[in-house]
Amino acid sequence: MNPVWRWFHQLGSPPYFYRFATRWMPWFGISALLLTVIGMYLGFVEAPADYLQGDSFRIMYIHVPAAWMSMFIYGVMALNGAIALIWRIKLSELLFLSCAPIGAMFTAITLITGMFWGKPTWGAYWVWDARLTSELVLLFLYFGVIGLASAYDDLRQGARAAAVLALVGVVNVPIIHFSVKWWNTLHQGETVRIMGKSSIDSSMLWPLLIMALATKLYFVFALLLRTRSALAEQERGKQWVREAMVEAA
Amino acid sequence: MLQAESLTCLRDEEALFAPIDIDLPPGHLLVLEGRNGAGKTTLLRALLGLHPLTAKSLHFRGTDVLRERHALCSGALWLGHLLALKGDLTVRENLRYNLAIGDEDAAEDVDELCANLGIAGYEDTPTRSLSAGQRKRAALARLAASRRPLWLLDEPFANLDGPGMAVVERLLATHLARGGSAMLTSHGVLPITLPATTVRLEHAR
Amino acid sequence: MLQAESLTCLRDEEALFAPIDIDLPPGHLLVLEGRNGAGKTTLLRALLGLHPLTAKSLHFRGTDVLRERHALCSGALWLGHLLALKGDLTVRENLRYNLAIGDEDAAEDVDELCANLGIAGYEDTPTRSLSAGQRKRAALARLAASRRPLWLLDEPFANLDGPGMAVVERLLATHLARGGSAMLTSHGVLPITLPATTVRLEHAR
Amino acid sequence: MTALRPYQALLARDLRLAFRRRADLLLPLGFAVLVVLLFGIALGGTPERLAPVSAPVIWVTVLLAGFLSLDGLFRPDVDDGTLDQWLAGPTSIVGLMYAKALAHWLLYGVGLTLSTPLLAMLLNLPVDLLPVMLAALAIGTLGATQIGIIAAALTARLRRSGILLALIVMPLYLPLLIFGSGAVDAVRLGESPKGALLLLAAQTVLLLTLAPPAAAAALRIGSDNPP
Amino acid sequence: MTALRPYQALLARDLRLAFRRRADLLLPLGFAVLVVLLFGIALGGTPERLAPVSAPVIWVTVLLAGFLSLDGLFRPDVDDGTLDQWLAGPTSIVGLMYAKALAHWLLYGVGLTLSTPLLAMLLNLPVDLLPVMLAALAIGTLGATQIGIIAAALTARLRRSGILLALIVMPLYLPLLIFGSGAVDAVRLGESPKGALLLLAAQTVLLLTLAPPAAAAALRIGSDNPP
Ligand code: HEM
Ligand SMILES: Nc1ncnc2c1ncn2[C@@H]1O[C@H](COP(=O)(O)OP(=O)(O)OP(=O)(O)O)[C@@H](O)[C@H]1O
Ligand SMILES: Nc1ncnc2c1ncn2[C@@H]1O[C@H](COP(=O)(O)OP(=O)(O)OP(=O)(O)O)[C@@H](O)[C@H]1O
Ligand SMILES: [Mg+2]
Ligand SMILES: [Mg+2]
Repeated sequence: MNPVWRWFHQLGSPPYFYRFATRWMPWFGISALLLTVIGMYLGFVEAPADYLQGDSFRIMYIHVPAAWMSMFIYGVMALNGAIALIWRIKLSELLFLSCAPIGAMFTAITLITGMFWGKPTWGAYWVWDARLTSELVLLFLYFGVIGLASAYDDLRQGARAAAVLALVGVVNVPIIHFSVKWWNTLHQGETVRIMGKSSIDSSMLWPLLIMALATKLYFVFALLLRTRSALAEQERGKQWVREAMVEAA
Repeated sequence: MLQAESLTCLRDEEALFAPIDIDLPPGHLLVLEGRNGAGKTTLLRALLGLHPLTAKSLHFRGTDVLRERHALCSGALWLGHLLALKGDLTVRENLRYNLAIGDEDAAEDVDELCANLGIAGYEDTPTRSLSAGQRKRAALARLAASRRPLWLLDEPFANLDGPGMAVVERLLATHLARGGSAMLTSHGVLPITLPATTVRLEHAR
Repeated sequence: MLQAESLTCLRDEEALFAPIDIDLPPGHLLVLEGRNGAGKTTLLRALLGLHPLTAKSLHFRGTDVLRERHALCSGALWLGHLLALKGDLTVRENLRYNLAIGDEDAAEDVDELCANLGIAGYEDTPTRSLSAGQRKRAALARLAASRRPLWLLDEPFANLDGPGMAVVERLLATHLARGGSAMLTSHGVLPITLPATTVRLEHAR
Repeated sequence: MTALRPYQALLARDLRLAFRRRADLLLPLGFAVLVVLLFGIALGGTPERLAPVSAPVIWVTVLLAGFLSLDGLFRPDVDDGTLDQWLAGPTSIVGLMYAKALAHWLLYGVGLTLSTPLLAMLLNLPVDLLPVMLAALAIGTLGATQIGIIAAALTARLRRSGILLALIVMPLYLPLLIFGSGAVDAVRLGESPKGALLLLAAQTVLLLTLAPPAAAAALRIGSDNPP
Repeated sequence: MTALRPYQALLARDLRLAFRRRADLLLPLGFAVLVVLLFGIALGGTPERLAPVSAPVIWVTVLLAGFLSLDGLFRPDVDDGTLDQWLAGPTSIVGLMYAKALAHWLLYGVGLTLSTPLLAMLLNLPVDLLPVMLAALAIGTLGATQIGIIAAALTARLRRSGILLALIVMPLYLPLLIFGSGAVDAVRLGESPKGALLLLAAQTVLLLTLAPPAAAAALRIGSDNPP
């Protein structure tokens, strides 16, 4: 077997994943924290004030990375959902379930920071513009996934039911991203580009990219943390969990 | 018809009863026994893929059911605690629908089926307005039309009166004579005289 | 306890069965017989006012039930085909609620009731996750706590296994010995040995 | 207070059934936010366009969310034989109806009223209208519960009654809606909302005395016991 | 066409069950009229105030009326054991889902679309907007049925799922609503509704291919048979 595949197969086994998560979790956590501190400092102290918006633009350093994460996590969640549905891998079910609350949190942060940013720029906390609405829909999709999963008595059945919903909801993600292009909206158009030139000054761009990396690392940290404890909870009767507990104590 | 080795059902990942072996040749009747909550209903459902089960081997007419979970679904007719009758529809409409959805012989005469089951005259009554025993008979009428080789019947005698039980016995006898097999659950003394093998479900430990 | 003359039930304004006479003194057991659809269930419901009935006279402990329809409701405990259990609540919660709403003795110990009925260990299981027979036992646990003089039981033995039937028999025996009476419907051979009068419901014409 | 024991038991059971699935308690709020969202987007969404219709939209949303819970009020009790047991038992059905109504209002009326500030924000309702809105909703939902309990009792034995239920309930909701939005409108126009609120309260009191007995009578229909 | 026999039988059964209570067929219309009336009254009722919001109100009303019917889509089949028989039988569940969806659309989508002129009249919708409204609704309700069938399948085995159902359905309805009212708005602004209608149709086609298999997979959850 190809070594990459073998690694994936190993990772799918609960004891291996548990050990993997225990070993790597702290690293992700610590580097996320460090990068956040650096990004915050650069963004909130070093970067120059915007000539139009003054200091309120600094909300961007939270708003934009959170917005990216809200969509990214949905993608990761849907992918795990698909794996859980097709191959019925227990670990993917747990990963899927662990994604939802983290994603919901980033979505909520996006909405809240956006609302506080909207008051000075648009004069209202909320407008029914396409991007804002589709982001709110994303929050409800996360809630739907969490609600549906917890409505089932059986954890695994709940996970699979929620996975169907998550997959159906995937269409919303491109809608969020392209909404500024498809409809003329109040919301900012595409500013940061991976290909081509970004329409933002690099002194403002760097802290943003650092924060984006920090949130990614935090996501991996939170995902490992949640999945690890869910795994221990689900397999609590098993031999390897007892061994791991003894080891930890 | 149905062979199983070390078969047991799982609830919350635990075996529900001590593993059993089943060997049910064509033309034979198997009775599942066990106290309330032993797992009889769960076993029938598990065979049809409605519950998880484990077994060393499980074969239905030569097909490995553990590999092809669907094999039993088209070869077995199952009647559970719930009768799957629509109260708003008449006996005739319910039967027609049940035969069509189960892909049974379309030519069957519903009046004859009802007469067989002793509910002649109720063909055009909504099943909501039937007594418990009459409703059971309406559900059992599917058996008389079925050409599927294996019958899985969960407490087929519950709610039936004496003549009703005799009707079910007659249906079973015809089915077995045709080379079909049946597996049924029942409590106490079996109210029929057909020869049968008994399998008892015992506590897992 | 219960006396009736020329009693019959009405469905669509027609008598369901030939009028019967009932004389059920305290301490006695009465078994209602009749084919499927004879009207047994309807009769029990009609006594409680859930269906129309006619009778020359109908008395419960001296009260004329035809005048005071409500008299039987506080003196009789009825268990029908439907068990009135909430699947989302545990056996304990269901029982507590049932005792309170029926204004039965509040002091009863639920654990003891469950042990009596052979479902010890399931007190804190939601009734949704019980087997058919276990659910029946949970419903029957009300009997063990009840101080009402008349029991009306519709097929109390359905779905129960041998030991379960024995439990019901014991409950009935205690109840009768205390001067209570009971009326029950059943099919085929009665699986108990208590002495009983039988009333058979026959076609109205 | 042993005389109250059966009614307490029913109240406790209904609350317990609701709390058994904790998520359900937040769901009416979720529904309300969603309907508001549908309207927000459908109406085009600029604050100027939304503000004048926000109070009525909130009222309709709250009534709809409460309405959706009605189907579950008696249907499960009919299906599992609980209702027959009530009718065949010694306990007063009117008393049971009061317990049912109280449980329903506690679960839906109170919860929805408390969630109004959020809905108001989403719809750009002027902040000074919020207090009168809250007062009107607290009274109005109590009345709406009573209407609901009659309608649910009338349709309890019918299959698929969802829309019939709507047909019965909506016209009865109208007076509540009129005085309820009336009170808010009054404040917007700088008048006193007292008159409208008093009329709303009077209706609710009337409903409180009439509805549970009416619901009890409705449940008895189809059974032979006189009410 | 014996291969289609099971699916025809299910379609016929669902239609027959609906027609058994003829009044039920008129009830969605009754509900829609009532919601429109509630809004009419809550919004104050002058034609000038109503006309601009009439199209969105009609859309929301139609979606709500369809939504209310979803709880009855699989619940009865779960309760009486019909669903278990499907899962234990030889017939393709995906095929059964197509039959279910078709029956639901015929009963609700078509009926509600045909009743739109009445709703439009009540809300003073400009007459020249009616044709595009009808076209958009006919397409949109077909899509909405598909969304509904997934959500109903996901919640079929849950108790008291009403509001969870709403939480699942409403966000998925939004794109339909956006393009649906978008088409009407386009005509009002003198533009061509073609783009919006095409996007609406594209969504519906996508849903038609995805939803029945997704619903079948959802129903299989809890059973051990792979989808
Ligand atoms: C509640 C209100 C808001 C919500 C829900 C929201 C949502 C989002 C989302 C989902 C994204 C990511 C889009 C993507 O990458 O495809 C985003 C990006 C962004 N948002 Fe907001 N936003 C809100 C308010 C605001 C406000 C008021 C501003 C400032 C005027 C703003 C400025 C930005 C910027 C500059 C980006 C980065 C755009 C890019 O590079 O693609 N947002 N927002
Ligand atoms: N809801 C109803 N509406 C109309 N007729 C009914 C209804 N329920 C039962 N019947 C009819 O009334 C008659 C008596 O029914 P009942 O349920 O009392 O019979 P039973 O003696 O209890 O039968 P079983 O042994 O099958 O339980 C039957 O012929 C039945 O068809
Ligand atoms: N839905 C469920 N969820 C969890 N556990 C269940 C569920 N249904 C049944 N059980 C449990 O599984 C066991 C077996 O139940 P099953 O219904 O198979 O018993 P049975 O042999 O058919 O009993 P009976 O004779 O009472 O019908 C029981 O102990 C029961 O408590
Ligand atoms: Mg069983
Ligand atoms: Mg009966």
